[in-house]
Amino acid sequence: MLPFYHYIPSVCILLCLLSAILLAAVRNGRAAFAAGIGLAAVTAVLSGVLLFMLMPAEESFTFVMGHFPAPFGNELKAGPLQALLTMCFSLVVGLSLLGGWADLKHDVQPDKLSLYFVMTSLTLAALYVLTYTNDMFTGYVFIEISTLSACALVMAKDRGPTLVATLRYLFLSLLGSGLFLIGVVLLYSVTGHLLMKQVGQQIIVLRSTGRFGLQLAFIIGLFTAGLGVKSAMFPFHRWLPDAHSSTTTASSAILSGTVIKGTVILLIILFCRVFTLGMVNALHIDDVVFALGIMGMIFGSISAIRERQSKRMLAWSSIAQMGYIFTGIGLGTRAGIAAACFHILVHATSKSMLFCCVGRLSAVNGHRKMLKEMQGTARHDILAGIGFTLGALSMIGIPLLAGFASKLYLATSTMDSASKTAATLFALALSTVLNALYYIPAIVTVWAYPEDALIGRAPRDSAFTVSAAVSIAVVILLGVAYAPVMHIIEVGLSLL
Amino acid sequence: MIYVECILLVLLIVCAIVAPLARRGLSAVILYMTFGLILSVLWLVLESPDLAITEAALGAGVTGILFYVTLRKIKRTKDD
Amino acid sequence: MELLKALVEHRYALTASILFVTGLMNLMQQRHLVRKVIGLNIMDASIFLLLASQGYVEGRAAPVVAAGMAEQAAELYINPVPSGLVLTGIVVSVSVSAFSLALIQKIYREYGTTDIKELVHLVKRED
Amino acid sequence: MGRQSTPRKNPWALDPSASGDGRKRSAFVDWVNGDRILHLSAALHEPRERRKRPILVFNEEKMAAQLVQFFRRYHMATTLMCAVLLVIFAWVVITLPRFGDSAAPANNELPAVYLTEGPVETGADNAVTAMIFTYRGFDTLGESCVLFLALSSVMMLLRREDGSMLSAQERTALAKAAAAEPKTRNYIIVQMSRILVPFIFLYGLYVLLGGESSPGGGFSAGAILSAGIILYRHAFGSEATERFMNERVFVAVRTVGLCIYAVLFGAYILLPDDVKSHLTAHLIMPIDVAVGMVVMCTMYGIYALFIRGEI
Repeated sequence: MLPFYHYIPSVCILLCLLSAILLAAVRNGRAAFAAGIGLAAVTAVLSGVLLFMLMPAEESFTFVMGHFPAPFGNELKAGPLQALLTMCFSLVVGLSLLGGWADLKHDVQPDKLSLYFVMTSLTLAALYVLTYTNDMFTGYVFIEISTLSACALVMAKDRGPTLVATLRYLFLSLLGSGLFLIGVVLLYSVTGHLLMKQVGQQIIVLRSTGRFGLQLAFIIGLFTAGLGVKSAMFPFHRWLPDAHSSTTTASSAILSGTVIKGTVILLIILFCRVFTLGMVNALHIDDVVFALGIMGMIFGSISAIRERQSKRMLAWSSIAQMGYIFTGIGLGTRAGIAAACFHILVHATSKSMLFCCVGRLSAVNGHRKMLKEMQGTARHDILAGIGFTLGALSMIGIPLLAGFASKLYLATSTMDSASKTAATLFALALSTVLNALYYIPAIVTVWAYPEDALIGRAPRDSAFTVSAAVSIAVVILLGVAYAPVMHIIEVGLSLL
Repeated sequence: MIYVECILLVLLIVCAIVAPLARRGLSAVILYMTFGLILSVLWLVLESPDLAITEAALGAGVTGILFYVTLRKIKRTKDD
Repeated sequence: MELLKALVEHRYALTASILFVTGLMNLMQQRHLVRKVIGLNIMDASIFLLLASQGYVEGRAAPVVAAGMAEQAAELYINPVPSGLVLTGIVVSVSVSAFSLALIQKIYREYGTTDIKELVHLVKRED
Repeated sequence: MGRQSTPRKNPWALDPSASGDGRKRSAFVDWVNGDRILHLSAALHEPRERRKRPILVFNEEKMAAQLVQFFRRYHMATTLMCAVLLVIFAWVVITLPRFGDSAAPANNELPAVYLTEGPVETGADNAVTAMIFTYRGFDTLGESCVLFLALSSVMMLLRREDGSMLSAQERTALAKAAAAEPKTRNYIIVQMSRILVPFIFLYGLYVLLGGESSPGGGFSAGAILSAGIILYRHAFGSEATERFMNERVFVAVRTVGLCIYAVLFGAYILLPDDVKSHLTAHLIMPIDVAVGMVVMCTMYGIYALFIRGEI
């Protein structure tokens, strides 16, 4: 008999799938909302328990999905890092739903509201599987689930531009998953396995004999490009601003906060568990990722500066923040990847909070989108204003907030790789200035006195209040108590 | 046998190239269904009857119907 | 001659690569959305062809084990793994095309066109 | 840098004249001059003249030209990219193991175990069915969820609300469609369907139930059954179909099918090992039937939603 916490990952995944199946038969939107929040809360608590059980012994385990062990059946692999990430994802999904609930009622047709929560449950399931899976092909299937459910989340707001944005997102994502699938197929035909551990062992054998070198290089390229498309890596980022900004608040928060992270985590796991960092370094894939990350960082910020629409500005900022994560991965060292993982947590919490707060602020002024139309809105919802301010300051990297710690870690982790130190530090400094250039005016705008009386003031929104309060607490907590979190990440990475 | 295979493969490529280029939407769909059927014969050649049945029913059949219905819903097309 | 032999030996995989690029070209260059989806399906089918051809072994039969043959089954039947994976893949690709076709219908209802150029234009104007 | 190029234009300048001149500026300079913080003066209770913002005129011709330019460049770039990809891909593929080679890396102990032990352990002679439902059952659960997800999202897109919410245009289109429906019932189709539909259902059931021991299984059987229902509906109309396939039946079959699958699979992975080995031998048939139900419902449901926006 296994200890009870070995069952937690699979139970969470099954819970998400089952609740999605049952929610489709529910007609009442409010009940579905309660169920969606409940699911996020339960999975977050379960992941927390898992983290609590794994951390003292610094343990990781594999769980056999069914009766047949390793090379024959599916497997999950869980460790502290995965538990931490999934806990963060559940939390972010729950908080985004709470924070966007008022907008959801406004944007989604009432009889389709329960289907929306089907999509969030499946998104959560896909995120869990992408984090825990130890099998490449399962990864592919759940990448498709995350694509389709993310597209459904985008098009929940039933308007023309949103639909076109969804279509572009869909086609590009499908291209990405197609590239990933070719990678899996070639890897299978070269190694004869689908489970990551066995594939990794075969790759070591292949590298020692020197067979299939071309194929392996091509495969890593395909994985990087395929997963890069799905997580808005620099040259493939064009779908993101439209898709993330034209939809309803909760969708924007979930997509920016979690969905684009799921594939990055899969990429990190592939790099560490299957190909090993030494091989990635030898093939110079990390240099490519590094360059693209830096370019994304700067280009995203510059585009955000030019943007006049509030949510689109945040979406461009997401591209810049993904640039940080890819830069961390591109350093090609364990310290760099740890910094990237920390930034995943930071960005997930801060950006979802920012989106929720912007949704609330624009709701205060009659759902207007432009930044200049949000003048003075913070004075009507102080908590949303504080949340927006703190989120923005965290993205800039002010001490005591989450973003500062991740920038600090990114900067210190460059010391190991001498050739990239200067470039990283320069890019970090530049992008901090650029971030400040668009976030600070936005903060000033929302706190300034309104020029005209605001249109249609939204009623009190207690769900949002709860969400914003918790998010603020999390962001400050991450910024103050970053050392233990980083410790968990480092332990988790060594056990990956 | 190898010649049959090669002919089928060439036909497959021809269908794939011609299908999206066909001027009428309907012929594009029919060519796509032909593509699916050739593929399902190829699955038989590759000794995978499960795939052949599934491809014929799902890949060629149901997808073809869905394409056809969509085309009927989209009456005015640029190149029709 | 060597090259020709290599080409024939890898006929399935080569066809798959040509089909993949064809599908990709269509996905990226066609202006009509339904044709884009056809290109997408061709792309997926090419990957499945590549995968299934990896599992075939010359002179072996389909993996339905006859009674009493289980002992020497490994030498009699082809590799069932790719077939299973392709089965999964086909179903996924059908679902995906159903979704994209529904989206195209909805877009047509909204804008009255399925031409990507016109759509980009119309959306820009709306902004 | 841009900031230095416009000296003495402090972005937080409170001097209204600083922003009042009609010179043309780039968006950045505009921004630095306070375009996006235009409200600070108001914040300090200092009334100022409202500045004239450059109105963004939608210039149709210019944008069309830009688009044409973009598409031309895009065409060239993608063609080039595809050509490069083709060369690399072909090269990679040619150096793979030969087609039909029994010594290829893919033919290792994995298929050997599936083939020799599969029939004993799972009770299914068809190694593919055995593999997808037990050994790699999690993938297949995910696959059924993809189907369910596709159906749900098509529903989200195309399901009509009550007639009251429809626009006049849509209502006339629907009325037209309803009027057109009897016309499609032509004699040949009706007579052919009378003969064909029973056989299609029979064959679908055969493929469904024979999935353990012969080629086929839930996925193909579900597709065949749904094709039968689609043909029936095409020939005899939606009222006749609704006698056995209306929305309530549809939701029930889909939910029950998926739940059976998820619960069985949950039991299969969560129960202790000694129960598992008993369960494995009896798992395939119920899961196969559940998958058949799900696929049938999904495919028919998507068709019905495509045709009429309801089930």
